[in-house]
Amino acid sequence: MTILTLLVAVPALGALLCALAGKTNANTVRGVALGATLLHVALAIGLIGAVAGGPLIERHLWIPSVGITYHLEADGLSAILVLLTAVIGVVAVLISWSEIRERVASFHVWMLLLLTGIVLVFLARDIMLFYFGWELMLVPMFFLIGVWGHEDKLYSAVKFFLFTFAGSVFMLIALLYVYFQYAAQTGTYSFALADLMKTSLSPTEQWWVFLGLFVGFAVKIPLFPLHTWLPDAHTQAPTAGSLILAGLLLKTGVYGLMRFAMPLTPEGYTAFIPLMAGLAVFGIFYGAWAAFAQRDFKRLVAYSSISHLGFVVLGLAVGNAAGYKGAVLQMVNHGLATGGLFLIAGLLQERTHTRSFEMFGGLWRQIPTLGGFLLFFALASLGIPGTGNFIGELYVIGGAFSRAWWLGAVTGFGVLFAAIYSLRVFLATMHGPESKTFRKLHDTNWRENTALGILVVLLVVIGFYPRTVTTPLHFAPDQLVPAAGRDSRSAAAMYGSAPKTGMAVHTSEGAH
Amino acid sequence: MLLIMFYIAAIIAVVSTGAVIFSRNPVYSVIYLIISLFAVAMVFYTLGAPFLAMAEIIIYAGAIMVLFLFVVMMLNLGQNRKDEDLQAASAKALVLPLTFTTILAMLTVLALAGAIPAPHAVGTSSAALGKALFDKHFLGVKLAAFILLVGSIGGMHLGRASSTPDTKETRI
Amino acid sequence: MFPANEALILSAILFSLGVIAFIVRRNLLYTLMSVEIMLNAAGLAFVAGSAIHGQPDGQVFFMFILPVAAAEVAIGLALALLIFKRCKTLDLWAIARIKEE
Amino acid sequence: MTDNGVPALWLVPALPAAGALIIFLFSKFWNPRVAGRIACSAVGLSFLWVLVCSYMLITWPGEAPRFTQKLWTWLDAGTITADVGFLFDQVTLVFTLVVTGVGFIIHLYSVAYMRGDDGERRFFGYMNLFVAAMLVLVMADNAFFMFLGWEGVGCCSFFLIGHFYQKQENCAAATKAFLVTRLGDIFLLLGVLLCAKLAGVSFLDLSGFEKVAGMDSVPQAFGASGPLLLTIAGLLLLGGAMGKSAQLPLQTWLPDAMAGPTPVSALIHAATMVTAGVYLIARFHVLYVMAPVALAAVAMVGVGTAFYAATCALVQTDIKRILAYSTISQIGYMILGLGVGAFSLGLFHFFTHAFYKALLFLAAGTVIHALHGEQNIYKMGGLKASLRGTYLVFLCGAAALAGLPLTAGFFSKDAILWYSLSTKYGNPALFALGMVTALLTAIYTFRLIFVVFHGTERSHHHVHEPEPLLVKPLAVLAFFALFAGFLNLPHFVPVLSAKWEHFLEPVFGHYHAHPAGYGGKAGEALAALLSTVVSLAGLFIAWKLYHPGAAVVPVPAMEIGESETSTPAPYKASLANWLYRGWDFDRAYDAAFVRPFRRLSGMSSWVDRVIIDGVFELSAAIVRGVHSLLLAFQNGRLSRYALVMLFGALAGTIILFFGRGW
Repeated sequence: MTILTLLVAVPALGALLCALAGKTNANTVRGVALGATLLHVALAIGLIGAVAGGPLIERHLWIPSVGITYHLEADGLSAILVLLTAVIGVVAVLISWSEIRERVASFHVWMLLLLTGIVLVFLARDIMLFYFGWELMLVPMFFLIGVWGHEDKLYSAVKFFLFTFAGSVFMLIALLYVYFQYAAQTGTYSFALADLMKTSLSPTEQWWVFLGLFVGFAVKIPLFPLHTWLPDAHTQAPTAGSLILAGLLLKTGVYGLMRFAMPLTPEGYTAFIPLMAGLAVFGIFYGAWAAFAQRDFKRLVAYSSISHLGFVVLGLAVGNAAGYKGAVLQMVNHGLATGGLFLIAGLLQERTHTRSFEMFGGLWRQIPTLGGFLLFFALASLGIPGTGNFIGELYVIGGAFSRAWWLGAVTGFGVLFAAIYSLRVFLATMHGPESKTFRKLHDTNWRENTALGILVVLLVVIGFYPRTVTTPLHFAPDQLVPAAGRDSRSAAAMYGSAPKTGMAVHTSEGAH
Repeated sequence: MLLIMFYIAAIIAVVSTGAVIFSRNPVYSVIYLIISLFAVAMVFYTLGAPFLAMAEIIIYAGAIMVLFLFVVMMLNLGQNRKDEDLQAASAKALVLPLTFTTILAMLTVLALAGAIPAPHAVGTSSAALGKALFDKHFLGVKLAAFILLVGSIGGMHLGRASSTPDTKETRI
Repeated sequence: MFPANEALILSAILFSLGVIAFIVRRNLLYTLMSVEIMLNAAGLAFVAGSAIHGQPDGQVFFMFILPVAAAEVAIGLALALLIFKRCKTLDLWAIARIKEE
Repeated sequence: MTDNGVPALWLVPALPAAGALIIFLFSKFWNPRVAGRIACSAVGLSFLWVLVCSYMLITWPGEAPRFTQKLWTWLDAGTITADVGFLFDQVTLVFTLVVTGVGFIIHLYSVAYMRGDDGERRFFGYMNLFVAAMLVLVMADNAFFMFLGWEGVGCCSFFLIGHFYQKQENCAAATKAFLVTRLGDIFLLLGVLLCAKLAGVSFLDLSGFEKVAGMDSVPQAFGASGPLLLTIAGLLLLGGAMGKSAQLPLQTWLPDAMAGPTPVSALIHAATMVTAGVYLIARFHVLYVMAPVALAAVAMVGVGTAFYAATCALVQTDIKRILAYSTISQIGYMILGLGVGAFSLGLFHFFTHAFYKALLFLAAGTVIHALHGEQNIYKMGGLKASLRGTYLVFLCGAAALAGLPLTAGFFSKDAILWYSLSTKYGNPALFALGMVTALLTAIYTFRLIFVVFHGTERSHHHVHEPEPLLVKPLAVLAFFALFAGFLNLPHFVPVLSAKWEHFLEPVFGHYHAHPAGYGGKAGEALAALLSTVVSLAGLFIAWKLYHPGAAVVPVPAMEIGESETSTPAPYKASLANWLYRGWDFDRAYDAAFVRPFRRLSGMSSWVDRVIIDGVFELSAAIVRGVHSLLLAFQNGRLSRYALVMLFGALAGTIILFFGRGW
């Protein structure tokens, strides 16, 4: 009963307790949920400490006949993301204290189940367990959006479900293909990631398997053509829902790419680098452009997260240590910064019952603290130094720059567009003449301040000391991206730049 | 000589069955059907099955068609009814089924063309039929009897419904 | 010497006419009548078969067809009567609509 | 004090940062005046600590003393390695002295100026944050940490310009300032990344650039030759400097930034932030010396901007916009100084300019405060009598700005002009354009004096003598505006000449572009004489055109009083209007970038809604279509079922019939 199973069990038990506490009044349910998430944070911090000594593994046989093992493992990357999950979990419970009025118990049950699914995804090293967690995430999110959402919640919930589910079908096919290839080559049936990485696949096979996995994860990230579900899901989701959706669900897609797609099919990964980089960069620009034109607060923030995730994927596509660390950093920062923006959107909606910019304007005098927080998060999302986003973007641009100078230059300009829409969020709501439409808005109370305060402190800490996130990672680059390193010639040749010595990441972490 | 009789009967059968389809008055169509059955009975005869010819006339034409006629008369669907369901089918509606059936018929004929051996000289007498019926196919006869029983019970049950008032529950 | 081949062709023709009747006419009675025609055509084919092979089995089979046809008509007409009583018409298209209310 | 006797450098930026934090978190529990006191004391303490550090630096034994201090490693990803480290050498000494010294004076001034404003706490919080960010910028020991200060400063300027956020155009000005500087920041970021790959970005040791200059091809990723890469890096850094220091292509934001309160304009848009570009180029002087093409570009940008801004300043009607264009022009001079290799002199001009420009802005602030917010110079007049103190102080500043002999402005500008002629990077064209700009500078400065202070009383407000706190600090600045010049007397002066250059020798020493031509002391004296003649001529011309009785030149389009700053064409002559609108850069940028971007973003959200969603809606539509197709077979009519069955039978027989052939 190591810490890993505890991490998965605590939210699940929390969900159970919330269901049981359903009969009593709402506050006890919220209390139970808060307790569960706080315990979860404590465990996650313990995990970070434990992982420093080396990856923790917990492995039991689950369905031996088919080779499915209950195999949880945590290395640097998983530990950080689990911590992010826990933190966002606490903030989500805090923020939905006053927003969710009806069916409070089932809301918290679904939310905690969602957290269980996410933690399972981040810790699983067995393909089927991973897929189980992957599907487990979908259902609660569907209900969170469908039941507690805003105007046309059904449309968005169904759209979200279908998009992701269709994607996961491709992913399943690819995974099963590798599974059967492994069985054909070695005679034993196993779903463990470590074993499946040993299957030797021809480059064309790898290309197809990576395509399947890539489609499954690209829908989730979301990458450019498959992203239209995100704005709808975000605008209609309740605050806690869109906080978890933005903060965590998008990361599971990227994590999937890192943990399963790249190691399983290295040649596939290197073959896909140009496409991934192209889509990512275009996503950055496209997300920014579309964000600027939005009239709905949450829709704008949703498009902005497409732009941010573009940076993350670019960091992966670049394949060197800088890009890789930038991707992980950007994942954590995006979770915090965009999460913060969604919190504020939720708070504004709670007070003004609207999200459209036409109605907002000149609110700063009435709600100064909320305005201050919004200013901080808007600046964080455009990557002001002093917040983590700047470091993430700097690493990704640096990584892209050292890979191919024109790529770095193009990505650099993406940052300018980020500034345009982020400022618009702040100006359209807070600045401008005194708002006639809203008179007596009450400012944030202590609970909302703590929720937003946690995010602000974390962002600044990462901004000034990014090694808190990157040090535990020192395991990850060597294990995760040896494949890209091992085959650096084709990758570099693909890129048209002179092959670099530092390209092979696995030599030493600091080489590049 | 048999052949000539066959052709006459065949032509009568086809023409009368055609008439059944295109006649406006249901009574006429029933009568045409009876004629067609008679023609088929003639064909049976030419095929060396005299007993069946008689059976056809007695049972098929006699009993079943009379029942038909009885029902048609009872519902007085006579010529004064101008409901659209009694009009002969429009030409357009005929096209599709006609083409399908002609192709189907031609195909079956073509398929069978080569495969059928020449017919045997001797037909089967009624005695041979009776013997085959009651020793080799005795089970069949019992089943046929059983079907008739079911038929009559069904008919009686449905018929009875008319005595009770036509409330929702009793509707079929 | 029996015109069996021609009989088979005849039964094919009769059967086709039966099918056309079934599809074309909109009255329930005609549908029943077309079933009769088809059954009769099938019977003819059986008899032609027995003529070809010289065994009585074909004819025996026709004997079985007769009761089946009889039972079928009995129940068919009973149902037709009930439908007529309820829907006041035997037009299949109308019945389909009435049935839906 | 740290162990090896180096003073705790981190304290300098930490004090104002702590002040800002305290103000943001706790000031709403106290009355607004307390915020002002906290801010002033924080900057004051920081100033004192800078004095201590400077004293220790100057009296430090050893040949080229500099203090360095590393707190923790900040970035560590391959080539992007940087730590939170502070550097305190002669250049930093100059900048920190100015930032904290002038900053302290401006904080004192703004305690009085902002009293009663509803956003007072917020104002002082951001002012302290700005000073902290500027100190980080100038004291960082590597380019990445400097970039943190660089963007922090840009972001504080956004807060402070948008201080009066109720009015929409202030927010627009703040956003414009932020976006244009951010565009510059991107060039800077790319330049720093390029330098990081070439030779590392720590300011402690810039020799790497010499090695790179020697290499004919740089192995890393680029495959281009060393000098070409250095030139590109130089140009990128120049792009960054242009953005922050409002040089030619990216200067449109500074005149609009006057929407902020006057102390903000004084501190940020005169003394400190806008000179960040000068600091950047000074820090990377080794790179520029190794890339002469980039250096020439710097010089051209500098002199071009100086001339452009001087022409625009001639026709402005708003007192603060005149000073804003004058600031752009003076920074153009500093960049020109750097561009011709006279790095220390560029900094000297920054040093003197900080004093007299801050003085002019604060004095203008006092005038505006006295006239209850009136900023149009044609609505002022004859204030010489009623605002005597302000007039005297304003005169000192104007004299320095115009470069009248023996004032600080004269020595620093004259030195730059002389070097632009005599160094191996300079050429007569630069010198000539510089002289013309000096003339224009003198003209618009004294135009301001005569229109505002001399002539008949035009403003209908009752003008009362401002409170002491609005005038006393100005006296200190006036003193420096007049006498700061003696720090660097020209070479032909026998006694204590060129003190400033010797002081900065350790930093720029071996790269200082010794004036090749070095026409000797005589040439320098001649140039000094020429620039005195030019400044006096400017004074005379200004007197001729704008003396109290003269008609208003250029002729205003509408009645003189009404031309609000917002009307785009206050004059009759189209040339005057064109100059007034800053050579129409705004309209060009609006047409070239802003409008296409709006259309582009509208289009992209349309693409998203219609095309991509359309594709997925299409798949849904297909499913619905197939459904309705199949529905046709279930319409309840018996004959339809029969037909289908017949068709099935037919298909079956056909397959069987022809199947045999397969």
